[in-house]
Amino acid sequence: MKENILIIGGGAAGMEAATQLQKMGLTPIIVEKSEALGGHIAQWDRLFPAFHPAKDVVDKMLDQVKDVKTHLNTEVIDIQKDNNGFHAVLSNNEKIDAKAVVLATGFDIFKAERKQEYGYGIYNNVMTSVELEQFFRTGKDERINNPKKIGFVHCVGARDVKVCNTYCSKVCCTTALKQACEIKEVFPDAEVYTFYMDLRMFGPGYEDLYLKTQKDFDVKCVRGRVCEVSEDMDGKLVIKAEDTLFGKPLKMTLDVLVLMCAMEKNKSIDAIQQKLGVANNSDGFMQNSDMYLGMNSTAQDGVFVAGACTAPKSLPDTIGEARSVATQVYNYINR
Amino acid sequence: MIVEGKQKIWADYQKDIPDDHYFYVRSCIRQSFWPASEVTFLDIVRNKLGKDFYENAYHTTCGGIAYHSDSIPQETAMTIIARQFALMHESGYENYVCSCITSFGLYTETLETWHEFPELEAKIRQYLWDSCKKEFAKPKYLAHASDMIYKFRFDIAKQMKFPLVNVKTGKPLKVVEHIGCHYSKMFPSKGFGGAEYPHVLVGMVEAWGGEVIDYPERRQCCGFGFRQYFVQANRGYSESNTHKKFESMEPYEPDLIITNCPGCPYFLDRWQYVIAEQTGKTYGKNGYGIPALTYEEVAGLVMGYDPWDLGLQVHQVAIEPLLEKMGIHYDPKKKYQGVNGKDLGMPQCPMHIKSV
Amino acid sequence: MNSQIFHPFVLPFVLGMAFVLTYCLVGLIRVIAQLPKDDRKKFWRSLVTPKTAWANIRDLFGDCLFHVKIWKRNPVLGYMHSAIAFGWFMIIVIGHVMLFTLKPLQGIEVEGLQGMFTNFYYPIFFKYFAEETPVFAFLMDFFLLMIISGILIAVVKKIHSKIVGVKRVMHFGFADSLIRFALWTIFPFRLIAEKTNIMAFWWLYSIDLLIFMCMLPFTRYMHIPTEALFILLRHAGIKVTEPRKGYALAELYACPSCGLCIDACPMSVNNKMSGNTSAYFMKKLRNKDTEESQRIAETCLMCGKCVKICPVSIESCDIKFSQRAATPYYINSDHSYLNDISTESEKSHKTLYFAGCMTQLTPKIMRSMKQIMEVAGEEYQFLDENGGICCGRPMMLSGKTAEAQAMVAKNTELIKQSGATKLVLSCPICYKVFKEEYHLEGIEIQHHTQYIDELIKTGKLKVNKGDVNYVYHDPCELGRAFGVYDEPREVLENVGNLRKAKSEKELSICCGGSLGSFTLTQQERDQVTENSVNDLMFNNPDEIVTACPLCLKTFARKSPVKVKDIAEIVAEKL
Amino acid sequence: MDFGFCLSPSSHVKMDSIDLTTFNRLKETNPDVNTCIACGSCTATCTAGNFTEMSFRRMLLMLQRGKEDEAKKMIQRCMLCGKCTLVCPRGINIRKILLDITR
Repeated sequence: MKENILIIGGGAAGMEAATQLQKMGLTPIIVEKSEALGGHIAQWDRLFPAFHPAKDVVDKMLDQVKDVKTHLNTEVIDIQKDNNGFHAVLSNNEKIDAKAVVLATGFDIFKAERKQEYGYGIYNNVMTSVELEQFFRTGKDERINNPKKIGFVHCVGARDVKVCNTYCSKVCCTTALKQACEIKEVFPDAEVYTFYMDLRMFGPGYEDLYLKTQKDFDVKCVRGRVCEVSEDMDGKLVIKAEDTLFGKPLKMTLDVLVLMCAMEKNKSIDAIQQKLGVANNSDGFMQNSDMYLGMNSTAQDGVFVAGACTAPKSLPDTIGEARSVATQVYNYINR
Repeated sequence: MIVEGKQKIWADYQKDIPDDHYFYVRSCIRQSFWPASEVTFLDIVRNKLGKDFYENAYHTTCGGIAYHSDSIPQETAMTIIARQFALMHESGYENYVCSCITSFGLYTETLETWHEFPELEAKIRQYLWDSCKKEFAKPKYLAHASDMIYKFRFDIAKQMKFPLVNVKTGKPLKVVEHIGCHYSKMFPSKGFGGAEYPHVLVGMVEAWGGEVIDYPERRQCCGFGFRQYFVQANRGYSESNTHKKFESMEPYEPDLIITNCPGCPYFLDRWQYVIAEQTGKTYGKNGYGIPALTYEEVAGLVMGYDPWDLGLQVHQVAIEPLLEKMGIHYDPKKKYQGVNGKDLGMPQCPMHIKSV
Repeated sequence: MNSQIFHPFVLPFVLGMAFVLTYCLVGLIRVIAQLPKDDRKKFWRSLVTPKTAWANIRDLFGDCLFHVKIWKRNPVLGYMHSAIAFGWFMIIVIGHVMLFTLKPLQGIEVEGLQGMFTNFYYPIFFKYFAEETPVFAFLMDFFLLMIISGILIAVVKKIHSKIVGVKRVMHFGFADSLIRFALWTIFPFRLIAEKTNIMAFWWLYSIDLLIFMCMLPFTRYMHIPTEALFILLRHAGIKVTEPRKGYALAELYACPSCGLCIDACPMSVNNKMSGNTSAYFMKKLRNKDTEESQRIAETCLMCGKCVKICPVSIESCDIKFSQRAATPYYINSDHSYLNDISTESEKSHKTLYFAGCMTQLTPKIMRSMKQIMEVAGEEYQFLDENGGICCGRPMMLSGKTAEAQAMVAKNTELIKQSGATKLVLSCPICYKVFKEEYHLEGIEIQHHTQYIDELIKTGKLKVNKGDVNYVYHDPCELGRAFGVYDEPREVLENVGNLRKAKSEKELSICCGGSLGSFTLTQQERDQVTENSVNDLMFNNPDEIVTACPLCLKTFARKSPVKVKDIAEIVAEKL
Repeated sequence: MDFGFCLSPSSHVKMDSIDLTTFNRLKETNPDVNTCIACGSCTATCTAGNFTEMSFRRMLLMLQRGKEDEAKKMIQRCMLCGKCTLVCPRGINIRKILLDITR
């Protein structure tokens, strides 16, 4: 039993699924469009809630998939299904026959420019959470030079009909608090504000992180969404928000504003997804067959989904799904 | 400030406007506050740019003011608008250009509403027929007069006599651009440059050699806001809005303010006088205010029209310092002369803000 | 026998004695001068009033010499103290008796000043100057040995306090160790001197006395003279006004720093917190360490146990109150809004029930009380069923008695206009303040424990006895404050079996939730609670019963068994 | 000149210019002031709040928004009964803080 399983996407979900499938004696083949495995998580510095270095996790995962057949810088350009399974054509002109397909295509980061009022790409000192994470990794970002006041805006591109994303992106709250603490670690004298609508500390140890953020790091959490950003004469940012708990609008000057950008469905897979006949749900993510019992299966026999391609997910969620999709595939092959 | 960022947005918010043959409707506020502006506009587009702008003698208000101060229902306003469209249709035009921002907003709102609720459009057709036996056709293109100047800004630049440059220093004039809220804040896609970083006025200023300043309260409303102004007790609220804007732009030392809504220049001009009377504070240099002009007036100035023909003397804030900066020659004696040199007499001078 | 009347070695003693006498005299005048005018009058009057005068004499002997209170609590320590104190006292007395009986016989008569001078030291060094008769000699040696036996115990206590049943002792500085050493050696030296008559020992004996008396004012041994004054002031019925003035000052110096309160204090669950106990508070305040004494004053749970067990009956809580009152808060309370509350109420009833703020957080107590009163067929009015006004005690606990008056006044008004003749309270905190600070003439104030007990005794309430084993926790403000120990226990006997806690009644341990403390953190409070719960669980009861909503909430956090209010228990058994 | 109307002050809290000395001092002695999650339990149970607008969580905010006088005015209503401290889910020692604010 050496059936091929085509895994599209070499991020956390793809790698973990491949690892498990290989252990089950199947032959996973990863097709990754970028030049390296690891996905978004490989770009991350530390993980919430315990500030665990992301590299540790990624390296372990990479090590597990070192013998898995992998196509980098490659995309699936065509895929057909017949009685013998799936026949995919890759951008490197290779052809792959597989018994099942796992879509682990993950997510895209919301384009912050779309929230024009925040002035991303227009005001120098507005940056995204992803760029801040880069700063933590490299220690370099011309926007950050010993800031005295830093603000975080939650739900940028999430819970917002104006950008047609009504869903909660799940991980941004915790990420914001994690990054707020990290900023305080780098600049202890800086004042750090987070502007939140609700703080959704959904996981184990997350609420503790919240408490730590308030008590040990003296981060000021303001309930209220930043509504407009402008630049003053010295290029500092002037922001307006309402402190909804106090019932009054606020105005303050910041040195840096960090936008907690939401997860959006990775659209680069849409064409293939259509060929496979996998629909999207109302949030624009992939539609799995059942929210509870069929979270890894789709309307299409033999096509499976795992990770953030179906909804915003944290790393533990994703790994959990990757493992469960492996079981699903295994059972499908041996049905 | 990253200019490329703005340019990207400006590129995203463009609308195509036909090159000629427009049906022009006036603005209640503009023709009563700045009568010269519309005259100048028509003179520029017709005689300087040789475009066909048709005015129908029977056109009326759009009903916007009544509508926004809740004295008529939306259907009434829509019927009035339908009649305007009918006039355009009868006159054989399909490009509708209005001089008023309130109207522009209301026309846009109406067309969008009809688009979403065709049954309402049908209802209005019926109303129009019942009331004045007319039938209308929706305009193919709807534009605001400032869109026209924006579209022809480079042609105007070609005929420019006095660019927006300080002749003494040779530096570009610092200009505050202020769009009317109803230009694009309701329907960003309907205005050049959208709502956050509107380009319609920026385009003119830059084409004519000026430099636009971006100050924190640029989004703030001029303070008109209908209800806030019409009820005397609420005027303090209107004034406070304006005050907030001036406090925010003051440090940038702007030379003038350009606007595309007829109401904004009025409030940005008159409230400077009131603030000065109440607090003694003026925002221009040595006791003067900051001139708040309509885009037609600015266009007229750069094209070399006589300031007094442009009606700049009806501004509360003295215009002379700006004229001197731009090197425009003017005859102080003519400032208060009416047609055929009739002396209208010089108005009383305010306490705190210089008017000459 | 040296037939001379003077030897230089008496000089150290004479100097020391002169010094300590002057010091005490000045101190005495200072304290009395600092007393408020009325208190001073009271004081003088008490000295001549037979009743107080007798009490004075009784306690001066009982407490200062025989240390009855310590005997009661710990015979070994009791013996230690009384051996030294009484023994010493007797030696001095006998010394003087001999001075006036034997000296003339031996024809050593000195007249005038010189005579007074000689009489001043003669009894102290009698044996050096004159011959004792066998009887006296025996008595002297007897008491001397008595003292030395006491000192031996002291030495043992110092080396290993557990042997004499003391867990924690205070830690003292060099001065105290030095004077202690002097005290310990005085009498052995004297004994040796008397028996061997070696000059060096007479010198050592005298010098020891000098050291002891010169250091006395600056060490805890000052409590020996001060206690006498304190007893007189206490019997005069004087109360503390300022933390370091007058009566309080006398109390400060009367505190022997024996450290008995350290073991008693509910906070002594660990060494860090045992620094919050009264002994240290008194010491810090004595040494004018305002910051620290303020800290302790605000940390104290005000459970009053230290006062109850204090062998000198020092009211340290009162001093802590005055210390709290002395701190500058600027709340400037404004409770004028209370005036707007209407005092309209439906027809008046005999019984008025006031649940209190804390009880508002434990609705089951209110429910049970209503049930009980209805079953008992009582006509009652529920004063604060829809929320009431705070009784004022918590505010007073912050030392702000004046600020609490608005609440006291409004509650008084509400209660009086209700026309009730009995006020029943569920919260001991309220009970204490209603009893002490309110003027509710003609209205009987009862805590619900007493009320229920009465209902049962008068047969108005029939309860059936179950076989649950209860242990009862005495709330500080009900037990220690008012001695309400028996009523709750009798009630519980009626409904189930009563098990004993390890420490009960006036020794019961605060639950840790007390509003008395302002600064204890939740973690620290939890430690107190755990300790108190363990003490209650001593005889493995099925349920812990208390009579205070605050104790109830506090224990509920930590108790391994159900915690209930006595009212609940009774309601269950109706 | 009287126009029959006048400038009204901005309702914005100007975070750049507010004075936080009291709150910062408070924070040193009571780090848990930061941990309030504005659940409002304190306000809901407040004995004084039954008759007045007394609200501890709001008072903490006032201090953080430079409205110290309003905050101190509000404390005057407090009876120090301690119910707030008993109900606070974050275990904030509210009674101590109330006293410390005015110390």
